[in-house]
Amino acid sequence: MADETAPMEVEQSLFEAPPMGEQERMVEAILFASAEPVSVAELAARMPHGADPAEALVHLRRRYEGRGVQVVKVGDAWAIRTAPDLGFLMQKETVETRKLSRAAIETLAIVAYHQPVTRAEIEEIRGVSVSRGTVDQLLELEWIRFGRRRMTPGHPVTFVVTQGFLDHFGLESARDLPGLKELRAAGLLDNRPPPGAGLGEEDDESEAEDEGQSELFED
Amino acid sequence: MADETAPMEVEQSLFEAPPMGEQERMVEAILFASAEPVSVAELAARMPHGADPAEALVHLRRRYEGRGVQVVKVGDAWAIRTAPDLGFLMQKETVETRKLSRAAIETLAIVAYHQPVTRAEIEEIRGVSVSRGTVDQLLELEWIRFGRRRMTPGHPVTFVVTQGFLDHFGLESARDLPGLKELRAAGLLDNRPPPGAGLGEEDDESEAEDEGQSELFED
Amino acid sequence: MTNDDFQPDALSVSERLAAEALIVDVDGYEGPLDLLLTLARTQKVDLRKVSVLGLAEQYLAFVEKARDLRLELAADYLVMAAWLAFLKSRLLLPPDPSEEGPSGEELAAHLAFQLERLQAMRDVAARLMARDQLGRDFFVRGLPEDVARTRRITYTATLMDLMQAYARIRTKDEFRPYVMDRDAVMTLEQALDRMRGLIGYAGEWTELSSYIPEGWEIDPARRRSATAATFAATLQLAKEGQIDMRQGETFAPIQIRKRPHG
Repeated sequence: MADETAPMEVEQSLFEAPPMGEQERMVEAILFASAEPVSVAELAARMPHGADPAEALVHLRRRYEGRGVQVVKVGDAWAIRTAPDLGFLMQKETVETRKLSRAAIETLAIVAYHQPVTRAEIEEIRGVSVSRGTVDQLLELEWIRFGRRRMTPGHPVTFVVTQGFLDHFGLESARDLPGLKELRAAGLLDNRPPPGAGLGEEDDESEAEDEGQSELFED
Repeated sequence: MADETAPMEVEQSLFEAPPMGEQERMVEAILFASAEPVSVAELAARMPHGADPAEALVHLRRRYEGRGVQVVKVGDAWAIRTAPDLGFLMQKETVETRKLSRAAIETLAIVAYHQPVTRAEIEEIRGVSVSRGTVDQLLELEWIRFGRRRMTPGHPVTFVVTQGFLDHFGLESARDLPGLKELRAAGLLDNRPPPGAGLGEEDDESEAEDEGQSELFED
Repeated sequence: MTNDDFQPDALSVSERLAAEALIVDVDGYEGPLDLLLTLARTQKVDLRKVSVLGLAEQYLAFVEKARDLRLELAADYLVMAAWLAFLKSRLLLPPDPSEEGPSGEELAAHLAFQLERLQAMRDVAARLMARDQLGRDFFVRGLPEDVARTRRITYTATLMDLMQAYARIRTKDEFRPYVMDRDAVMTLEQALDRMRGLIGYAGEWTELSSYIPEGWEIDPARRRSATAATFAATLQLAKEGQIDMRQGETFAPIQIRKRPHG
């Protein structure tokens, strides 16, 4: 190594980022090679010093518009997926997924639309206790995970949806959930505590509820 | 089927192949999603009647010339592969995953729930001595690290979990791990009280543990 | 149902059948709120305009009917019945100014809100599941390219492993890891799916027992579950007017056939 003797210009050119076209090729290669979404930070870590994967992604995404595969955003990561209209060609690739129970589907939707949400809140919305196995099925599918604990008495754990959930349902972010705006406008995502305490549900969770979903989705 | 009675023109329009651009998209999606190279015959079998995958391949191949990935022939089948000059980007990918041993996962769980925790405390909780290799493995995985020394005689070192641990397990903080009572409520534990032990005792234990944790984490 | 008014005393035959179908299906409900939602739908009005008083009466009639049939209702259904009876009296009696707590109208409004919210969650859950899904409508790279140059071993564990390990240590003998015990359970949805596919072929009277799927006839637990689910499914189909059912006498085989132009 003769770094200290090298003149400044050489050092700079050593670390000069490759041209944008080249960066686009690199992002393309990395995304094609990976089945999982890749974050911009990970792209940057794998590409040469000084590269700007975010910009390369903009170009790449445009290049694949209308093609058989697409560059999609999944949370704060990126992936290449086949175009949904070509699904009919892929019967061979279809993976038979375990059919989710109605309880699991509803619980998933409640976590997605009300996140972060506690178990007690899920039960309050469904009017029934969350059965054994429903939550851990969703955890195992890696569609939900633990969020921050609620800062209310008892500090209950909360649940939020994951990047895997967004990936599975083709959502860029939880803000793109279907019908979210309408539900919010209709007040159906408010956590309205039951009037009085006559229901025997006077637990502490109701007070905490306001800070939930709105905090996450409001921009 | 009334093939023989249909006039030639009708037959043709019935089975008119999709435009070549569409066929190209189809080939692109199939090659992308297939786990193995796909032959022209297989492509034809999966595409609509009358499609010409060989021609679509010519177009697709040309489209990918000079890109980050290429359409290559493997034997008499076709596949999408990383451009050879970008192979250096893929080096990171070769990982073989193995399940963590029971001793390691238990030790890790104790660190996560009780951090900062000394080796002697881990051994007391597990009821077995903790081998050096187990701790070293967790340190090497960068799931645990050394915390502050305990201000007790002998000044033993303590262990805490790392950001890498939180990332791997999809947690925002170790505080968000469910406590014993919550594990029970989530159906991860039987509701049966331990033989010979009162239920109240159990609850005390988990509460003490919650407190311990929050006290340790609160700064 | 032909009659929008709810009159517990004067039920037509079809209403009685519908009520019985509800009753038989009691295990198919996901709790009292779900049942209330189903009842609310029979009022055939916008959920926002549902008559909570009418709903309370429907629910109480349902519980009464279950009692007549000596069906055991889970405790939460009875808790809801008691609460609805209380709500009904609050709604009917003039407000007592010395009474503390929320008014009947407030309680009714909250119940209506809960129903609307549950329905909304159901709707968006359905929209969510109707979206294009990974592995069904769009696909990941089938051949992720891992250039095998350096072989690095990483160790992995899931959150579930971690939590179970901790639970195992902290509870020693009492711990039994969670297992799916549902091999022997056929759900109503499964049976309905299957029956809907099959009834098209049932122009003639056929025995219900012949609809038990293969692999479910031998093991008694599986057979029991499949029989119950299939029977519940036929009641549902009968209610929808898709099939006719008949039974020669008590305990005789039940027979079904597709209703012509059903």
